[in-house]
Amino acid sequence: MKLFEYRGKELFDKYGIAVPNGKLATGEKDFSNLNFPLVLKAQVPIGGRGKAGGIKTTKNLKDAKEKLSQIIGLDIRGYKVGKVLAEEMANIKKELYMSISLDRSKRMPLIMASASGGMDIESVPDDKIFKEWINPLIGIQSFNIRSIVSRLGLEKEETKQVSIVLSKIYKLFREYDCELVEINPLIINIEGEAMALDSKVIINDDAMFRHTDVEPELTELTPLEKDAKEKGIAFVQLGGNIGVIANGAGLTMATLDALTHFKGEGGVFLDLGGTDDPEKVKQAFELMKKAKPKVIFLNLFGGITKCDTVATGVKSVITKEGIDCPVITRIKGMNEDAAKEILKDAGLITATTLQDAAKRSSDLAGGK
Amino acid sequence: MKLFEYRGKELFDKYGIAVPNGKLATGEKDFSNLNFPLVLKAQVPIGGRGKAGGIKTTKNLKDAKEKLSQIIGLDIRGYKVGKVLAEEMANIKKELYMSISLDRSKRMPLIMASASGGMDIESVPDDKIFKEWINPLIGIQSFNIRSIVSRLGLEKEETKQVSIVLSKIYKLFREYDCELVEINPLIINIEGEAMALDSKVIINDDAMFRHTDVEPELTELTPLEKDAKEKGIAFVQLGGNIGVIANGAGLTMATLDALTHFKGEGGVFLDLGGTDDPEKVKQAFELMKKAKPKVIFLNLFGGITKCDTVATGVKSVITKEGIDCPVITRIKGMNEDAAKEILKDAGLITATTLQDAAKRSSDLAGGK
Amino acid sequence: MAIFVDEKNKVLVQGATGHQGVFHISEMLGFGTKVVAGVTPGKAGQDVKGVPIFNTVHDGVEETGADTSLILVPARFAKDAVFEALDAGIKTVVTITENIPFHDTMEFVHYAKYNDALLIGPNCPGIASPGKTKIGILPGSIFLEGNVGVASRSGTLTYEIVNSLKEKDIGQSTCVGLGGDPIIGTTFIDSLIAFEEDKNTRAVVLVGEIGGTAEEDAAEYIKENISKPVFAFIAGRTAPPGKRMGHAGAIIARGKGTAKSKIESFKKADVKLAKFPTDIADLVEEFV
Amino acid sequence: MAIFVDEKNKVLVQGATGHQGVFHISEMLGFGTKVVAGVTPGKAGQDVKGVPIFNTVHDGVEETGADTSLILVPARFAKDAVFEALDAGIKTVVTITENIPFHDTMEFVHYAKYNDALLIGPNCPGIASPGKTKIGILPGSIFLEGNVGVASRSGTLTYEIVNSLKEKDIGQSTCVGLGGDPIIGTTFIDSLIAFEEDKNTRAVVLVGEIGGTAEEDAAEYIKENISKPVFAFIAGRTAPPGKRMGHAGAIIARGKGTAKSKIESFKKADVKLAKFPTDIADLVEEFV
Repeated sequence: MKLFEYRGKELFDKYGIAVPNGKLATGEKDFSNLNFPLVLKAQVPIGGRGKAGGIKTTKNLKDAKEKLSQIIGLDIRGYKVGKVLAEEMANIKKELYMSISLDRSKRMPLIMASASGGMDIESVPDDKIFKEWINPLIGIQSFNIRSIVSRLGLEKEETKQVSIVLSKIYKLFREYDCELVEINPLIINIEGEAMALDSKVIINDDAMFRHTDVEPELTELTPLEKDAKEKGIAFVQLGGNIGVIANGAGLTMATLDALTHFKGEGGVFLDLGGTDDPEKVKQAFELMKKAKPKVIFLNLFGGITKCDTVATGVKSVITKEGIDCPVITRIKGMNEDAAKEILKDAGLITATTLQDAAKRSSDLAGGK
Repeated sequence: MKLFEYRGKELFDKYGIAVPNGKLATGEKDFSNLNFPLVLKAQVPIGGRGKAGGIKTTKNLKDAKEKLSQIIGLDIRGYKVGKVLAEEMANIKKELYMSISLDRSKRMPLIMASASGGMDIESVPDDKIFKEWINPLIGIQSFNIRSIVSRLGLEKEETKQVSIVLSKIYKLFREYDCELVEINPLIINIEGEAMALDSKVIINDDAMFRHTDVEPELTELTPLEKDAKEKGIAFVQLGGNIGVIANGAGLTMATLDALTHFKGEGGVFLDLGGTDDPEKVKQAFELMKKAKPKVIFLNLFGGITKCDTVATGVKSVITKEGIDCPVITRIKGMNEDAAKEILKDAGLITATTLQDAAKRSSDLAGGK
Repeated sequence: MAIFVDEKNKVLVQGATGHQGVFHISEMLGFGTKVVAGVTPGKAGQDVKGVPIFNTVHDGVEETGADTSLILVPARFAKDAVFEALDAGIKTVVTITENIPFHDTMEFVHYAKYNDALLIGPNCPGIASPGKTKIGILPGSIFLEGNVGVASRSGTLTYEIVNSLKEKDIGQSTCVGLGGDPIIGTTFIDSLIAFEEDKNTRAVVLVGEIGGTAEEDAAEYIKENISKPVFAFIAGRTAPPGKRMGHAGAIIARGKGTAKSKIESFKKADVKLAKFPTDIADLVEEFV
Repeated sequence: MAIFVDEKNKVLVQGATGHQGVFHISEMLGFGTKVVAGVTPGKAGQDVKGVPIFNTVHDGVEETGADTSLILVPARFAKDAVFEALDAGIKTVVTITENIPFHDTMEFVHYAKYNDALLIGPNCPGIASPGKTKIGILPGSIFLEGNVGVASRSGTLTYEIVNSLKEKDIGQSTCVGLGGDPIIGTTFIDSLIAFEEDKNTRAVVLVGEIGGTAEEDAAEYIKENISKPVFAFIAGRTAPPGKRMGHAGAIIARGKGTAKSKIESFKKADVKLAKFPTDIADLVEEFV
């Protein structure tokens, strides 16, 4: 779960990492107790908000009110701005970059730091990014911190400050089951204090059960995706008009891939998982219908799951609830023949192979 | 460092392990806020205080005052009672034993638990003690707790209580660098609550630098041993009358052993370590003199340390400060001949072999 | 021969008495797997399909000599279960459980290394060496004993591919379900090393998907070290960045983990790529 | 031949620029040890007796190919230093430092196991394979190349014993200072296994002392597994219970760790025991 900047900063504050004095602003009174100049920052779960007009500096209350109203409601790459963080402007002496993410290959947390803060880290040349891997069995050690911080070209007191920040963000990273904690920029202000001017914190969805203090904000999901998530169904909305239901994440992806081969475009990824529970099948079809695909492509491989059981569930949903778009089915595996009969009986189109099904779905969706 | 029972219980309290309501008592007013009946317990760093009259129960204030005065000043196996812990008497339903110590062979913490609490654990048969080892890389896990607590024959709620205590004492054991945390007995009182009626906590001396909140109480050391410890000298007082100074713990022990072969008895173990610093040599001799041995046996092997440098230090101490007992020396290793000359010159007896020196020391100490 | 597991593995099931446990113990027994013990705390003395249940893995190992554990417990208890298995001396741990917090997985992956144990999964269907053993939830009916090794990050997709191999009478030496999580124990490279050494394996099929760089790492490894032919299918060519595609590990993050990058890497390593999952069997058939 | 270390070990010294570091780098170089790097944070670019100093072990390993580290840092930094060495890929770590909290030692002993690394010490004088290398603070002058292996929990006592061997022209294959702490990396048993395998070792001398059950464990092992003659000396026959006799590990606690128990165990394993440390050489001479 991606946290808004202000939520990430609340966690920073909890761990004793300095952040600028600030608060969420929706109106005039929210600027009280803050000293101008201020920075107004749109709270959206993606980057590039500066260019999109989502960050503005302001020197007085009148100006602040005006700029706030400009930012609120702004559409930034598809996200409508609902929350704006107003913060006191920091006096920057140095800008650094620091993050902890997951190195999947090494299976360890990876610390990255750079003296080139404030820029998109992808645009910083590799030799200016310093890396340190942390073995999860022993956690972060003094030598890790020394090794990475000593390369940032800092003065002694700055080194000390940044070292403390690093040990604190590692603690946060581990204790909150984070996928990513990024501070860009981590500044040294003219008072010599290390301070996080931005925050990017992503908490591992699978670990949310032990972080009940973090209120879920599924900001990056569509309303249907949120709905699916609550039902425990893997459901992703895509750009196209063909809704794919398959069992297993890999098979569902492969089905979407097959469509493109025939110039079809997937509109929904829906992984039924290992279930043949009629209730789950029903929920899946309901979600799919709400996404309004032009064609539904149902691709099943029956391994442990029996094809005919799933088919019976599908038939029952279709006959009871009706369906207003063609459903192409491709069934393989245990009891496939019985399943095909049941689906044919329910009025669905049964294809012979994956390619055949993908072609027919694509053709139908393309209006051919 | 061995903590007094009441100090261990302060730590238990800090970690949320229930202990009886109590306080240190030296006079009448110390019984206020406590409900009779009370148990008065002499605070000494050894076991067997019950048999020695160091534990008494009391039902009223008058009786308590009287019994307190009986306990204070009592001599329990060489330790004069200075502190008495007065505690409210618990209503015991079950008595358990639980400890975490160090398994040197497995190099892991070892949890031991038994349903036979309140007894000396050495007298409990092996098949009634349950053991569980904790890998220090991952610390205590639920399965460890489940495995050991489920064998204690407890009811469901008791199991839960004891499980929590175990996870807490492990935390204490690790965070306070303990050699031992023992609760005997750990009781279930009639209210169904798990409670520590006794505490035995030993903190690793080498880790005291990170536990500055624990005030040192070197209760098990003699005054001279305390003095030596502050000076960083390995010094142990023994029963005999020959003071041994050697370099290296193993060599010092071996020297003491050699004495017994000739019916001599070691009175002091003093390990000079790897030093040839004249100041350290001086301190060592001063300590040794205070222990008033009948004979001093100086046994040196010069490896990295040069024998003549140490000998020069010894000579300087002896000539400046004087010495009022015979000093037998046995010198071996680098520059031994020069060293022997220097020591002979200082009026010390130089023996040829370890056996010769041990025999001469023993003979002299025995009055022969 | 086979890799990682064979008829000698003595399997203990953690989470044995639940619905899934009972069903799969039965399925595995039917496949010929030596299932010797089950563990569910508090249920010692019971049995599942004749397999004795113990309170702890330690007890199960002591009584039955189990050397392999199949983890079927819920996600929040999985770390404890894997730790318990490893501490009890289990040397092969197959973790089926999905949705385990990856920080937990990181810890037990490294703890498995400390114990010199083989860890397969998590979030995987298990492993099968046809004709010898099946440890996990893979359908027994799709397999055929033979000479093709399969390692896959996906479940049903693997069944589909293995089934299509079988339909062409191409048998398998071992099929390893590596798991769909970002952090897994046994990787493509581990499997490739074992398949390269295994005399009975003549070709290897890798089933990859978006997310991470496991396929890229494997491609690099293949270039230098693998002499046997390798075939691959990559799922997720049309997946958008930033979306978790069913599997926790199937996500294109910060420009990394695209199917394009994986396909190109494999091409450079002379790995033959299939367009459709069902094509793999055709490619392998040509070779065989 | 020798055990654990020989002329091929490339040694890096952690804590290289302190008094002890400079002295022992010089001593080791004099003995013929390949000292290739030193580490002291903030002192990269300096050198000690011609040995280049680096800020981190990682840098030192990368630049010099060091595979062995000698730890001379103060006790409170020792855990960090050992972790750093292991993470940098060092495979042999010799820890001289005394007074390390044993909880720290427990962690790095197990972390060394995770890294398949050999850990000698802590609180030990190091290890020497005469004629080949010396890694530690043992005096170089006492050794003679030969066929007796020595493993010892004590420092000076070992020098005394090795010296008396030399005086009788009995050389040593390797002398391992195991360390006087309650928790140590390499044990008597580890040393015995290696000496048994080493073709150049004809007899083994063990120098034990009170505390723990390392000698008892070794005796059990010897009975079943060691064919070469073993000689032993145990220090502390007259030590009282409950007192730490210089070494943190030399303490009789709760009735365990008495010299009597160790001596009896060794006797049962047909290990020849010396009364005085200087007697060992006589016993070995009889055998040779």
